[in-house]
Amino acid sequence: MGFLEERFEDNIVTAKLDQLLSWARSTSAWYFQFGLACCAIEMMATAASRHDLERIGMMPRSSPRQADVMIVAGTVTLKMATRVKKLYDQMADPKYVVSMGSCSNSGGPYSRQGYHVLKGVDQVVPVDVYVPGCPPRPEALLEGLIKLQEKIKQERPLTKKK
Amino acid sequence: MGLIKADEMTLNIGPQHPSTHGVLRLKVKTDGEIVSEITPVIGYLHRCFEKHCEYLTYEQVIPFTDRCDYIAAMNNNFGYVVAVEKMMDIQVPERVEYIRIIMAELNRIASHLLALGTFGLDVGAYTPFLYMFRDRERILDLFEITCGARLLYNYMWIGGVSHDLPVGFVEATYRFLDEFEKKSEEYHNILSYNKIFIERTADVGVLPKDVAIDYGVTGPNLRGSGVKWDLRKDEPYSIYEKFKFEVPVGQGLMGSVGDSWDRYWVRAEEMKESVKIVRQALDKMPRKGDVHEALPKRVRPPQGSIYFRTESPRGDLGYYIISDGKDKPVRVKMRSPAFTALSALSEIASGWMLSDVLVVLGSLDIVLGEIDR
Amino acid sequence: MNVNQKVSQIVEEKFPGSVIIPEEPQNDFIQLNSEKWNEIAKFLKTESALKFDSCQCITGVDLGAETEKLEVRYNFHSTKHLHKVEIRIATDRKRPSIPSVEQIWRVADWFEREVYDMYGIRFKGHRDLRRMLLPDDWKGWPLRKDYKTPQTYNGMKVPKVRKGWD
Amino acid sequence: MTIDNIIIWFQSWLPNARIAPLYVAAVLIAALAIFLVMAVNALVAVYAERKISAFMQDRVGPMGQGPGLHAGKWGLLQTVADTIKLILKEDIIPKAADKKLFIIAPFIVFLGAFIALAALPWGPTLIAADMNIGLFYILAVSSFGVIGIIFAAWSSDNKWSLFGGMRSAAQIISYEIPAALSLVAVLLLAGTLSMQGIVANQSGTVWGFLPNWNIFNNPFTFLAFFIYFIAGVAETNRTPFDIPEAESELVAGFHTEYSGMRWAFFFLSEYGNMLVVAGVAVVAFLGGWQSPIDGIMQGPLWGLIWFLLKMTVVILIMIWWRWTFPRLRVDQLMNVAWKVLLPIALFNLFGTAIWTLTIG
Repeated sequence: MGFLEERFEDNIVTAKLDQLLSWARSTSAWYFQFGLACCAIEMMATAASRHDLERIGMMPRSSPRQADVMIVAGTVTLKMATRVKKLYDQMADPKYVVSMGSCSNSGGPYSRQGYHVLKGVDQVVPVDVYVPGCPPRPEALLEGLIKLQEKIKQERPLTKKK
Repeated sequence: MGLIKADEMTLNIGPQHPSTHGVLRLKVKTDGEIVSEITPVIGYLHRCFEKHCEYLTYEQVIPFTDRCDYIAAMNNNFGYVVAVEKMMDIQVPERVEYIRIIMAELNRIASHLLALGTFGLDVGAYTPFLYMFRDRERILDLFEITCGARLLYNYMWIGGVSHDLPVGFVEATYRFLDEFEKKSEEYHNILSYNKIFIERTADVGVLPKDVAIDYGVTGPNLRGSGVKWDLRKDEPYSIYEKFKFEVPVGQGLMGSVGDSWDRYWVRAEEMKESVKIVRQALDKMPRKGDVHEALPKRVRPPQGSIYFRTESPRGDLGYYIISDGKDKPVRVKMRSPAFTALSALSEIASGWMLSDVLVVLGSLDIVLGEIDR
Repeated sequence: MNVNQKVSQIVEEKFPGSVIIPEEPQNDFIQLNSEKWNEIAKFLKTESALKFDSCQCITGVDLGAETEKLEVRYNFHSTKHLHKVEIRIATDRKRPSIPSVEQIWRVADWFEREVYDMYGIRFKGHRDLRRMLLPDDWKGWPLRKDYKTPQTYNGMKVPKVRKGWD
Repeated sequence: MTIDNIIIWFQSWLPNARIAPLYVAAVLIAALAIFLVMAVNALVAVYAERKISAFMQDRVGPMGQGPGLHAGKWGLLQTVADTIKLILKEDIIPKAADKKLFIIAPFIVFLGAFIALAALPWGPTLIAADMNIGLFYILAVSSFGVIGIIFAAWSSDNKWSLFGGMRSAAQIISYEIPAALSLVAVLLLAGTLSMQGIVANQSGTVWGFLPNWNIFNNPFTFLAFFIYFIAGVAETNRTPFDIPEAESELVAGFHTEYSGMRWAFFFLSEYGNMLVVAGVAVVAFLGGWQSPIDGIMQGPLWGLIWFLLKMTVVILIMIWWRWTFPRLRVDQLMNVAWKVLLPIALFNLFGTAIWTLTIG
């Protein structure tokens, strides 16, 4: 947590500051390049020229320390699951997770016999937004990310939690 | 170099790293910048493809082949359905054959575009990557109007294809090919003949002919080493014998034969050849015909086994299928070209600098979905 | 006479008793005894009439629990003579073991590791026989027909958690 | 407007005050101004870089789109949002890190760019400190940053960072030499180390029609400009010389472990360094605040405008390079510095000396 968060009583000043802060956070949600499988290609396509994630202020970072959003794009296997957790822990607060695609939502097509597939990344990290699809189209990912931005925008980071 | 021996440092590249093309881990021993030993650790994307196949009917396996090599899904479908058709002795209509070849070659272009783009990214050039993605999107559009999917198509069925070509597909493809030919010159200007790019890739990671064969390296990587071996020419499947095209091989234009630049170059040239094939196929394709004509009522190949390989954008893609006469295969094994290519990495990239290891890795064009399955 | 018949003849001449099922018109493979496999492999690669310099694929097969056999199938190809052959070697299910050809074809290194990973077949003479795709602490051989999916792995649930989706 | 001017101005208001507090106040004012310049530069340059790179790549760049979000028209407020977010982001200090070094490293890097800006002449009278050794001072302090980079790399206790730090040290020290040598050629012409003196020396015309900027003065300084520029880009760690942070090799290089505000300082100083390199290039070779056409559009305000314009052009070229070129390898980088740039720079120096003795 940052040094100012959840320290203040609810009043008009913090309400305004909260708005400013959540605006900034939602506008500049930098994402962590974390492509695992098929969905990674669609994530790259979303960031590339036609769809362009930078339109909504999202910039790729390859170090987890500097990222705000982790897009888990692809199948999380058991061998990988501990690394996903580790990378999530390495990210700085506030951090958000978008689970992209059926595989990371629930195991997807590999849920029946997948002895080595984690059935849902939410078993290891908390997920904010699930984007369904196998793989989700870039439009679907954009929709999911905008939903995440809406969620961030409703937060009141400075005010004390009741 | 090498006179002073310092302590070696073990460095883990990956599983999460910008240029491991997925979730590969390379355990490297470095002496300063020089890498003395590379141990690839794979399996971070092992999704139990072969186990699933034992529980699925033959048709249900097709979507799973898509997900193995997700960059060239059409080619993976192609190899599998042709193998099953061989087992069942199905003759598919001519129009279907043409449609399949058009799709496979378009997907080869798309796959090579992605391979070259990410290779550029490994060398540090960001812009060519986006240019190539831009053009790849246009191929995906063609696939999308045909079967509705952008990346994983499930398009080729045993005995046919899922949808006939939509109205306007042929014209749109012609238009794309015309524009693409101009674009490929642009890539050469921005990347292929860039002095820094040549400095970085020429003479780096040379893969000699005999080593390549010993390691089972196939496809553009083998051709980059100067071996003229292309299954489309040498063991033609489907109707590839009807088309005229060249098989580009590495000539060592910028360095020695079999270096990273040659592998890059072979891919760039292969895209042109694929354009030729698509053009011929569009010209000769029968305009009418039912693509579902030869779909079998039941897919129950006779008892026995088959090993059948096709030329995917990454090389010889083999399927070993064992049938016991029932509707589910006993065993489906995929012999993936990227698997063998990656096994050669430690041989050709040891002794180079850290930056070069990633360049060599990029030039091998691996897809982890296919390696780990 | 096709390639397989030629191969089985040559091999039978050189190593008597090693060919179990020779080439028959209805088959397209040669079943070999595992004993001298390493020498035969070397022979296949170097013999001038054969020259199988490219190992295409090594497939492990479980023929079912009732047969008590695991099988390894090799597909070879010659870039000199452009012919190919499939060789099958069966091994005991309880203590599966087959000589390694890793030092003959380098590509066999990873293929054999993968077969070991999936079926638990030990390749004698392999210099680096470790798990390949699965984690090192994984238990069991997943592609055997009698494999049971574990309930948990390192505290993570393996079977499907959500019901009612299919 | 130098610090001295500010002190004199203060003294006119407070004739009886002691000099020391006035001096401190004046320095603080100047420092604040420079900090503002740096911050604004970073805001604008980051935005420009993102937009320009987007346009080069058939994209649109930040547009401030989103759920009822307004990062301004065309995403003009994008970098503002980034800054606010970074300030209030969690500040992670890894457990294994060398805490003291880890904390001060970003500030040292920042300081390198920051104090170098003090000697840049923004206009005929606008300079924080017009030292008689201005150029020498800038050369000296701008290599200060490398110490911070090595601190950051070492203290992070991360192998990628260490690689980045070692590369950065080798690179910056190597490129200092050709850069300095090509600037010495300018000193031969100007005969002074003072920044204002160098600029003042470039008034008038040469060859009849060209402005008498050092770049046009003679063929040797023309070459020297390119050597300086290449070496300068290398000192700012930007593509094609971005090997210390090479994203596809070293994840994020020396700042892999930094997050939030500390990381923002690295970012700030990268753009500050660009400003310094561009500023020195403009002062030493492109006539500083001199108007391109002799005799018109001169004066303090015009001087500032010309200086900023020239600097913008140089920075744009840097951005253009970054999004066009692949990256060099570390040994090739050294080869370029020691085997190509250094001999040419030495020869150049010799040539300039002869030129000034005979023709000039």
